[in-house]
Amino acid sequence: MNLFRRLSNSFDHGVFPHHHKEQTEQLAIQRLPFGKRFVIPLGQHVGAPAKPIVQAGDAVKRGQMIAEPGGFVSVALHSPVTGRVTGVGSERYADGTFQEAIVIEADQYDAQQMEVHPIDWESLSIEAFISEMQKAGIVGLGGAAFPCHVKYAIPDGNKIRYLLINGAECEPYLTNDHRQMVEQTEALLYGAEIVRQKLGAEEIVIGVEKNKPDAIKALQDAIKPGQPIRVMPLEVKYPQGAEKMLIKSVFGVEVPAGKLPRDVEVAVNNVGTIIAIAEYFQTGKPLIERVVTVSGPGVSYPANLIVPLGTSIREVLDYAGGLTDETRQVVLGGPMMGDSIADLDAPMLKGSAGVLALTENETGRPQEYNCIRCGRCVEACPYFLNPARFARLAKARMFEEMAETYKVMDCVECGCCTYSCPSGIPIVQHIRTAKDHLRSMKGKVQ
Amino acid sequence: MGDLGWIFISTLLINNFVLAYFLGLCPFLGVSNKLEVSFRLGLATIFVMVVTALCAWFLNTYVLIHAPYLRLISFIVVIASVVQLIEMAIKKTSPTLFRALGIFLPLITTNCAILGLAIFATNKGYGLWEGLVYALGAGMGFTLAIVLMAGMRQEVEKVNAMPKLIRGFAFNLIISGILSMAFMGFAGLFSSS
Amino acid sequence: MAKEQLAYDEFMKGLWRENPVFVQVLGLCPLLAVTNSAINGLAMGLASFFVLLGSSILVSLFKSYIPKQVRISCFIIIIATFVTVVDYTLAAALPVIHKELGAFIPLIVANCLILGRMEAFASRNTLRMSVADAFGMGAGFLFALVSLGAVREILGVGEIFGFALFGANFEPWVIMILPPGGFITLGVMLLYFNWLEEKKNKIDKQLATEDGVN
Amino acid sequence: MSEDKVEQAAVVADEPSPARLIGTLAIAGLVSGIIIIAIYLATFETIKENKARELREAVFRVLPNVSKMQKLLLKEGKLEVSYKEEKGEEPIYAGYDDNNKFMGYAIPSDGPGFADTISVLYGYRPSDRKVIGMWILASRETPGLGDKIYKDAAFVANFDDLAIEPPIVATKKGKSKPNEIDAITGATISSVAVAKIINKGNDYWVSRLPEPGAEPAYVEVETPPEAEDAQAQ
Amino acid sequence: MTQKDPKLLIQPGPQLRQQMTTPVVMRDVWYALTPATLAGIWFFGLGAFLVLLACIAGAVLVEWYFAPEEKRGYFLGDGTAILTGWLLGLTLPPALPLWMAFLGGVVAVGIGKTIWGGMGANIFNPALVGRAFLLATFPIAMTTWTAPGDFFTIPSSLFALPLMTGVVDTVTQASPLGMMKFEHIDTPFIDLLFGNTSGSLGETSGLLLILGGIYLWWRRDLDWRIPVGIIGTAVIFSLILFMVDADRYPGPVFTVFSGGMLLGAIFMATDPVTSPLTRKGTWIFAIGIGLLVVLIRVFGGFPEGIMYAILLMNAATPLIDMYTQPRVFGRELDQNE
Repeated sequence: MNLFRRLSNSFDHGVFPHHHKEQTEQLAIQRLPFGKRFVIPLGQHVGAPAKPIVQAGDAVKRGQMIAEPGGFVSVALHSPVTGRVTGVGSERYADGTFQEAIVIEADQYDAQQMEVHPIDWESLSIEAFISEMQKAGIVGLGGAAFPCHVKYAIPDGNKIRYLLINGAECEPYLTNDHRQMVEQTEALLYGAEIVRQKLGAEEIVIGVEKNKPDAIKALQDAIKPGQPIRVMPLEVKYPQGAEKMLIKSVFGVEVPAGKLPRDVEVAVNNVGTIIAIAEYFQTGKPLIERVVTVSGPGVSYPANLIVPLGTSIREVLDYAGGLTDETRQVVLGGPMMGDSIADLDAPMLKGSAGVLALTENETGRPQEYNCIRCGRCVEACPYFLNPARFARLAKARMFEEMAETYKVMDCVECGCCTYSCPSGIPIVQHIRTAKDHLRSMKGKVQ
Repeated sequence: MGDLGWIFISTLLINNFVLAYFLGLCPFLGVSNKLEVSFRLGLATIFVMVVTALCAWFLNTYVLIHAPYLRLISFIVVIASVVQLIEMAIKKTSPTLFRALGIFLPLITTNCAILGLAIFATNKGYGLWEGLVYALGAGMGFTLAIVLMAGMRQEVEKVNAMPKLIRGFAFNLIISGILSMAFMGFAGLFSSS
Repeated sequence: MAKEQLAYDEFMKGLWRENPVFVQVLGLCPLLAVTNSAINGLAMGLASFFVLLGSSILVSLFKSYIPKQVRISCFIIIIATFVTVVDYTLAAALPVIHKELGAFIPLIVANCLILGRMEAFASRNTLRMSVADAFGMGAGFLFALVSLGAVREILGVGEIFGFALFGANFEPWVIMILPPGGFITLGVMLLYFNWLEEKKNKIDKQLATEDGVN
Repeated sequence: MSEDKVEQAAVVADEPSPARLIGTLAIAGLVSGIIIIAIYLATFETIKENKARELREAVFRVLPNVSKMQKLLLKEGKLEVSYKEEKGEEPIYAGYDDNNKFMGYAIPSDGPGFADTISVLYGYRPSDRKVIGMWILASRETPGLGDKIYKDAAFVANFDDLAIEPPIVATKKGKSKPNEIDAITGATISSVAVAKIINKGNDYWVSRLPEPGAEPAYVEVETPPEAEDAQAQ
Repeated sequence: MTQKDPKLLIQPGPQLRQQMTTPVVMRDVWYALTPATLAGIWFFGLGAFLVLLACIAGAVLVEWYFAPEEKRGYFLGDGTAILTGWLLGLTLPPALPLWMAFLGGVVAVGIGKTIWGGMGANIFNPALVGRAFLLATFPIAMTTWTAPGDFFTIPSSLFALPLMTGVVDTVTQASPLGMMKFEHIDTPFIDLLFGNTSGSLGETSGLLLILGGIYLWWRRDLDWRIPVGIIGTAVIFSLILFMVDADRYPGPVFTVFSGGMLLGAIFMATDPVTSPLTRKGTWIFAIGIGLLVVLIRVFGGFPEGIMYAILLMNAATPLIDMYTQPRVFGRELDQNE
């Protein structure tokens, strides 16, 4: 069994949802026209929220820093447009909650052009490089929005041998990474080289699922002989793009629980992130826009769009032809780990890889039946956890046992279990309940 | 199958003390909610049963032959005292063993499975070795039954789906009934070959 | 009069409200092992009844002379004596039944019901109350044994106390006489008692709210 | 479990003198001993008679036309008449008719059955090497099925005239040879078990029995008064 | 201005679900059982069909009666009660009185499932609980096998009054297992393959049962490890015995194709509710069943052991599950491996 896995370059378990990428995988990336109103939440990345450095009424230029990092694990924010700050206050977020945000009204008469200021990265020390990254506001664009510079701040004693570039894009529907690999191959390789040299890595590996042959080919064609880069085609399987799964698939190494990729001498970055880094050093453009896939059966004209951050989801959807009548649900991110959107006027964030409009067909939930212990979730869980047991224990509110015996805290909520459950049990929700409870208990003890 | 072998298989599976003779039901129904505890109780029971078999053989051979009317009372008194003595000895010599078995020993002594073992072994006219094998089979049969039971009860309590009405003894009895039914499959084992 | 009432209460408590088997679930070993017919249940019930009554009387008479430390040992000796008496009497008077009940007569000693009553009641109450309690508990145990034995005999053999009920073509439910049948029948009977209890509680609650008491 | 609690409680309470404790137990033991011995003595005879009658009934059942019996024990390879209980004895019984003529042996044997050990007593006539009767002393075979080995008259009748050589076989196809018995439908295991138990008894006893004709004679010592009762039955 | 779009649904992720649902799984099992069932009815006549219906009626009635009122449709909708009754029916002799079959259905669902808290909560396979109960209760009726006969002849024993014995008036014949065990008579392989032998009404046709199993495997409703493990173990074990003494012990082919082996291995042991969750646990479970079957068949008192073997391993399943927890990703093998 393990031998087969080894040969097929993949991790154990996982699920095989239909990838649904055919709608957008051949569509070139387009630029979304600038809208009028931009909302930039201060806490859209992992870590401390940024601190605003502008006030209502201030005029801002496109790319100008409008908020500085609120700590080490935090990044700067920049204005996506030239315009005027209309306020700093509470704004609704995609999940329905309110968060502090800077609101900018675009200047309708500005051409929204930016001057090009290449940055000489070769002379930068690693510390300077890291602070540049923080200043540029670059976070992981795969969905988690984890500040990049934190990843690169390697403590003494750790060494990075491999830079692993995540082009797996295992979430169904999403094709933004795919298109970027095809269209921005040069930028990708350039950015990868920057990061490799700065981290002192020996080799760059780009992991790409086999359902993107054109991306694999484009990359292979672009790699010059002698460059320390190789492309690794991977089995099409969810969650191939999860950091630890990708490492397992590519290197056959398991990252120990509670440890980070750097503990196995690997740094992992998303394709989009690397391209953003490349663009920053080539042109001086901080992270103010990203490529977003707008897709799903509820969208009239699916597309891959460059979206200025802070644009409302409604504008993105309108550009793609608006929602059809059958649409039941709009999801920000991929359909497996993304969240339902409560408010279409919420802004696009750094971590929003896709906007998906789903119909009854995709979102309909089977009626919930009792667990029949079929074991599909156990077979699906890439972390070898026992989701069936979690659901059972969570219902009986035996949270401690879940943590102690069954290691519920190791769960990354990839959703494989809920996806595979024929009885329609929302296992991930049960797990989240348990984790929340355990965290609050832990807080109380401390 | 030798005689000793058959005695062992018979008490372990076919004539399981709990599931076929209803002996030791108090701990079987009362203590079987935790697997760990059940297992240790089972081990302690095996131990006490073997000691009991020794005592019973000794009494039968040297004492009761002269005074059969003292059978019941001497079984109770002697077994209880010997177990008490052993408990003290274990406490002194092996604290680890004592922690594992200790608290169960006095509990088990008053258990009807122990007395039943002594009486049945006497009624069947078993000698020393037969008695010991009989005790081992009975103890292991008890352990097997209580461990299976505890596993099932733990699982069932997790599901938490049972109607409230049925929880507790009624339910445990019905599970025991099904388990006993399953053990009927062993009936006739090795008797025909 | 008040005393009469109390004693009667103790009796009814044992027979029904705190029935040793159906409510307290005590003394299961002899209960299940011998109840494959009503007559065996009756014999076992009477034997236990006698032991319980005799030990209760003795214990409650001598309770002030027995030091606490050796209480349990004394109780066991007393009980074992009565059991031996019953054992020999049955063997002499009713050899057939004695053979049927077999090793389970001596096992009355290990019946937690009897030791439990000594400890919990007889050693703390007057002779009169102890007798009432022993009567109640003994009757309750007897009642449980006979009813369980009757159910198992009716279904398992188609007879009750040896009288055929259903005619020649009756298909006996063999399982009822086998161990699993004992477990399941008792389980179902306990279920029935739980159900009665629940129903009664519901009615009590209703009455209480209607009366405005409590 | 309640005992445990009590014991703990007892430890806490203040201690009366050890002499008093031992004294109390001794008195209790003494009284109990007296009662037990009294009841033992009172019932001893009856119980003994009950047992003897039971045995006699069983022996008469497996040996037709027998009215007297005596216990035989194997001592140094020789069968001897015995009257008292001996330790570790493995007795067989000899049956005689009214004229004290030897009629056959009643041999007890046991072995594994379907549920538990089956104890069998069977009658054996050494003159023509035949089993002439069988009775189950104790068994826990399934009611309604396995218990047919003693409840089913037709099955029991199998053993009224049964050759022991070659060893007895239980068959389902109908008895065709003198050493075959008809197995009970649905209780084949129990039927086979009975056959095997008898074979086991024969294996042990047949070679140890004296030559036909040389059986121990009936010794008239003290005819139990119940012999007539049993005969009447 | 910022208002929730009323028609948009908010639900936690993952948003996608695979298409398989529990009722679909149950339906699949129905389809897989159909050929063997039809063969049983064809061989044993309409009476077999009536027995099957009585079982299903008993099972469904209990399920319906004890289901909470507001959930009745839902309880029945999952189709498990019908399946339980159906499976139970397939393990019964075709001439069993209908009232017994009905009682079996009642016990199967009542004691096998409802008291545990309904679907998914039971430890023992309900159909087998029903069968074990019937076998212990009516040992004679449950072991009276009739030979395959005329399609339209319905044995009169079927219509025995409740509580009364049914008199079997059709040709009775020992099952292949019984003949092997007690008389050492082998049954031709072809008969075992197509089911033209006496036996329980759904277990005789090995070929159709295997077809049903393959269908289920193809639909991914069935863990192939269980049947493969059971049959593999039984084959190896019986092969060893067969090589030791070919006259005394049945050969591996006979072991696999006789009695309820295939029905049990493919349809009963694989009941997900009562089998272990993990791969390793599944293997232990299957091998345990395989060993117990041969043990009981060859050395035990019953000709058939698959039912007891499965029930016993069902009882051990919680323990197996507990001790075969998969090693969590990225954690050292700290325990149980």
